[in-house]
Amino acid sequence: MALYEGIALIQEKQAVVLDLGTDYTKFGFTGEAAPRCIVRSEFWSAAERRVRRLHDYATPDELYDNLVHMLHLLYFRHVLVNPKERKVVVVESLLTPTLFRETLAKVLFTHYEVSGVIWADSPRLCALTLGTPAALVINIGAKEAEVAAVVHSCVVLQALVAQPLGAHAVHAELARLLDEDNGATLDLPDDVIEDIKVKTCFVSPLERALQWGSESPPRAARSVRYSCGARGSVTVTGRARELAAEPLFARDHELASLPDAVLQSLARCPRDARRALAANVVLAGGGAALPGLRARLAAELRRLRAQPPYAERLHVDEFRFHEPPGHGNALAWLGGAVLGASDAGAARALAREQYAREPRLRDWVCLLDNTPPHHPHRAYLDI
Amino acid sequence: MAYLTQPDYVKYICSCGQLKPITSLYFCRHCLKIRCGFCICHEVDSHYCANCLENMPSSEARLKKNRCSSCFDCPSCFHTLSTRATTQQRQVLQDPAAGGDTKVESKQPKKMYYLSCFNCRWTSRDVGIPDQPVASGGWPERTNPHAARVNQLIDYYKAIAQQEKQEKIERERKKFNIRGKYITLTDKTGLTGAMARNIAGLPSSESSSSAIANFVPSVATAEVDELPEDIFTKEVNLNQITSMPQRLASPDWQPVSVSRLHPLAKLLSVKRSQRCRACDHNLTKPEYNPGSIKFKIELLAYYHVPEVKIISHEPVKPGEKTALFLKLTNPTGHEMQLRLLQPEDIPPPEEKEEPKSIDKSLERSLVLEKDTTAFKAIERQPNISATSRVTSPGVTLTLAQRDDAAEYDDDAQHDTNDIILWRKSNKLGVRLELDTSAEAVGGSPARALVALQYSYRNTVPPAPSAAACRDHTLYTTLLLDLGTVSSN
Amino acid sequence: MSHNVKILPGATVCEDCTLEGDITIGGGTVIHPRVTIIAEGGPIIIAEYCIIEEYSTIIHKKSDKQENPPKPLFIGAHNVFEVGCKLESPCGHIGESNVFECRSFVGEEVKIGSGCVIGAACRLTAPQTLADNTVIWGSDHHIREALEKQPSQLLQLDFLSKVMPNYHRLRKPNVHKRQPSTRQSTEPSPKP
Amino acid sequence: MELPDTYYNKSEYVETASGNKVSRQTVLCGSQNIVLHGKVIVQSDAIIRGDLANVKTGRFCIISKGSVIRPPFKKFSKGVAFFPLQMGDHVFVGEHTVVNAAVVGSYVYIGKNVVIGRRCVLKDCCMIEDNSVLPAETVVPSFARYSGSPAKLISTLPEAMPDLMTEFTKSYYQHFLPTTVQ
Repeated sequence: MALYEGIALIQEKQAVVLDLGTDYTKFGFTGEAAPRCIVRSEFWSAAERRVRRLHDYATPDELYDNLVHMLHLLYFRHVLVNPKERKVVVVESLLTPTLFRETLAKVLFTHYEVSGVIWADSPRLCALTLGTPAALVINIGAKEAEVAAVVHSCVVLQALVAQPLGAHAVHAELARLLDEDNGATLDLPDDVIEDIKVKTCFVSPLERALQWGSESPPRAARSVRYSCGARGSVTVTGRARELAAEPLFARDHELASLPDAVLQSLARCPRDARRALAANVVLAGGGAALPGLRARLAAELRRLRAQPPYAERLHVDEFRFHEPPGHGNALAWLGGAVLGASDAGAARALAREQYAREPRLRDWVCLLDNTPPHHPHRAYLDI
Repeated sequence: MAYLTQPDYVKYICSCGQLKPITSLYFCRHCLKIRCGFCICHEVDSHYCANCLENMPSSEARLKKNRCSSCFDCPSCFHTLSTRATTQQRQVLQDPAAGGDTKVESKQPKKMYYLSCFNCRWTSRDVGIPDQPVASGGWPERTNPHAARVNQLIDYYKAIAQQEKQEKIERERKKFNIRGKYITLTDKTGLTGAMARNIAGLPSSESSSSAIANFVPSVATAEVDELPEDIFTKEVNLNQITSMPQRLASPDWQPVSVSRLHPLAKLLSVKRSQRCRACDHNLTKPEYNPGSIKFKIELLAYYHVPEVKIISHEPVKPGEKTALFLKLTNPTGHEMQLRLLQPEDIPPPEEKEEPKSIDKSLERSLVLEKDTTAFKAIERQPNISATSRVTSPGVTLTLAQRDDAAEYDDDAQHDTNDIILWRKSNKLGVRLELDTSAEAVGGSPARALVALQYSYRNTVPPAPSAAACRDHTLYTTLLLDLGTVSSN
Repeated sequence: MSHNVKILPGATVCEDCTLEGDITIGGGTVIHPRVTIIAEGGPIIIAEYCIIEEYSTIIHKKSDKQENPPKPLFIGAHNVFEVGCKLESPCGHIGESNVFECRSFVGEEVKIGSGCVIGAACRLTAPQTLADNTVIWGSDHHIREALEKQPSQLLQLDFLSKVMPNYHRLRKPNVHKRQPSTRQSTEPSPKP
Repeated sequence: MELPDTYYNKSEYVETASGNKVSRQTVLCGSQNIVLHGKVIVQSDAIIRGDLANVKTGRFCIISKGSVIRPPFKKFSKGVAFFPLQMGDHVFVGEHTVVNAAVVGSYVYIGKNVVIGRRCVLKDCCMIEDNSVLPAETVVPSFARYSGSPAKLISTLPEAMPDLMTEFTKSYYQHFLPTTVQ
């Protein structure tokens, strides 16, 4: 083991950090403060003569092909290095499908012959960028919002809460509001919706949001004429601008809103860690970049904390928010870059030789990996 | 060229099972097999700027983060920026501090340069970047605002890892073999004992480095920035807010306002060389000069494998025999014997290979270990469902070698044959029969499978000890796209 | 072909053009070969120092709610119509110093200010008004506001009005009422 | 698929000694400044502006219907200069395309309805797809395939591009035949 680490120390090539998101892929080198590129997770398919999305796949072979093409694009068009004999830090969600992980491993090891892969989950990486012992990571991605508590670099697994409250939920609501306000089914493409969201939308403060639900709605913000090229133009009303992000905060009977997810996650954490976690909240993911989202979330958390079912269970008095050293959409990536640059990460890489011997990935849901060595059941697992 | 503007009517089956047109296939002269972009290994050969066509050595490219030092892209529309010159009275600049002896010089108009985009008319003046006195370079460089903090973090975690290692070595020396549950758990998750101790406020082990001692964790605040008050009343000017692509083009800054856009140093491009995974020989290797379109090595299927083109065909009807006209071309410099077969007639490839010499076999055994794991994983069964088959005429066709001078004699020879339509230097027009199965559904895509057996003369200078086996019989399978099956 | 075409002195108008209806071409303007200008819905007035390149089409369209007398289509000075662009307008006013890039199309209900750039192959069909210094480019019709007006093409006009008479049959100016004040020096001098 | 034959009216085209086939319905301005290097086809309604500056094409170029080949200009402090336009061998220019480039290399395919902006440089072996727009002063590197407006690199071309273009332009020339019926 010591010998192996010695070899790792004379690391000749700078490793790369890969974060294959649903919408955007972040790719760059370890030790740098920002990814070299943030590009849409799609590539030009010469055979089909169209742009293909990475996550559009029906079969494992299709996923394999997509990954091969995407990585080719990333390595040879954006980052311009040989993948061969170079380590990769893969930033992944804890809820990444097993098929995706395993196919990615296969592509990296057999197709691109990388020398090693460090698998790292995004909550821990986000926490790594803070350097605090505990952090409550709220990652708002394209599809899902994930709330995870990280205590001493360990994810509290039972406190992992994920809800389908990502950027796509906002896009869907915005599309609906636009259709309603323009009195027509606009059927705008995703990138136009995203552009409208980025340029015009914001999250209204709590008081105003409550007013919208009441009898007397507040005076809406200015509406905007958004021109979509040859299609003519669309009116983006103040209502649409303000309410597009409301689905993230809509509480139904299942209490499935974003603030609820945060509080539920806290409630499942060990009692002694809750206060520390609530005092170390960090928002990550591209979906968190909406203006006003942080303020609204803070206000909602402070309000709901005092209400049932959380009031008697939580006992947290204050929520504090971090200002992480990077943009939200690349925060997990940044954590990967930090991890890969410090030797601790390099030592934990799954080496190519090891994978060739036993093509199996560690996974937190697998009993083989999460049973402690002295646990009585361990004996049954070692075959 | 028709290959690029038309759908791929004729696809070859690569040795890895992918279906590709002949133009995107390679031919390894050492394995004598067809390869494609999917099953070969790509490598970065050289870096160059696609705009100024200057080469940049790889080490320099790495240093400059793969960006050209003289070319810039427009941050607004991503088109290349052009340098524009203006003349400026120097006097304007020098006036406040007009010295005695500088006055003579300052009278002359001075050329100043700024960057301008011909596509969207963005200029470096739009964002208040001062004009530069030199035509290239000198533009202000920016560093990531978080770079210092990120370096602190890296140093901190490095120091922890170092300390952890130290502890481990010491522990092993002291034969502390009692591995508690606590240690193993933290070990596995990357959290180190040292860090845990540090967090817990325990005195860290003797050699706590300064990086750890001086590290300050990020501080959270209760205040969060509220929305600006005027957001509800202010008119939105869409032209002042950046779009997502504009933000993501500079991942370090991701500016929200158009006034914060800065010129983007142009990303370099690479020339790639390609290598056969099975034998590690180069299949293509470009010349170093960025403007050159020549290759040092260029083993393309287009130059080694007979090319099949569809001239025309009768509509494909279920259960009927229809005519199919093909053009066969021999691209090699040697005469080629060609037979059309059924795909199942191809003999299975012989895996067994005679070791040619001791060191060769040694090398091969080393290589083999690799390619069985890597190459086999990439291989897959081709998806070939054909509605028709081409009836094999059972004759051997001879194609003359490629002769660049022959193209000037235009007269096509008319061989008397019911298969051969015409013959023109190394090209041959053939008439074949297509047998379509009766089950083919009208309107479904009509595809036909055909296998080729062809003779190939290897021109690689043989190894001195190897037996001079230069003529080979090779096989390949093709899938022809013949539109759709007619419904009647 | 209509004889209602008024060409002011200093204009360079190639003969290989289709000019129909009541058209006035200002001094210093250069019209390249194969240009089509049709004034069917009313007169077209092209001011000074415009460049109209090959295969450009400017049509003053007939419309149902035509006024009587029909309003002219006035095209301001220093406009550049690049190869293959098309301007369809029932009436109105085109400001000055605009650039209509190659193969662009400006439909009937588009009002254009000054200093605008209609990017190559952009098709503006929806009714809209372009503010001064608007730049439109790309298939998605990205819009931005330029810092300053587009630079004038006087230098190019100088060159063209000198060179083109050597190679092309030109239409003679037929109106002599107004004397261009500053550009006299650039009048093509008879070549030896 | 093989290229089908294209027929033209014999009386419409002039064939020169070097094998150039030029339609009479073209506008060749300043023809003394236009050099077509042999076996070049210039189809009807194409405009070549030799009056602005020299235009030179290599062998086996195809200038399709309605396209405009126009030397680009550049502004200097003292005036405007039109640059000569050079085109290599085996270049295809599609219908209704505007070429304002400074240099078009050899083995270049330009689709139809394309706009090539002023002073663009198209290196050898590149392809501009139909309906694309190259803004002024774009440099298109070898083996690049550009598409869109503004055009972007979408993929690379096969290494055999020189041979593909040679084969294409030659067979186009061979299949460009006068109608036999007069």
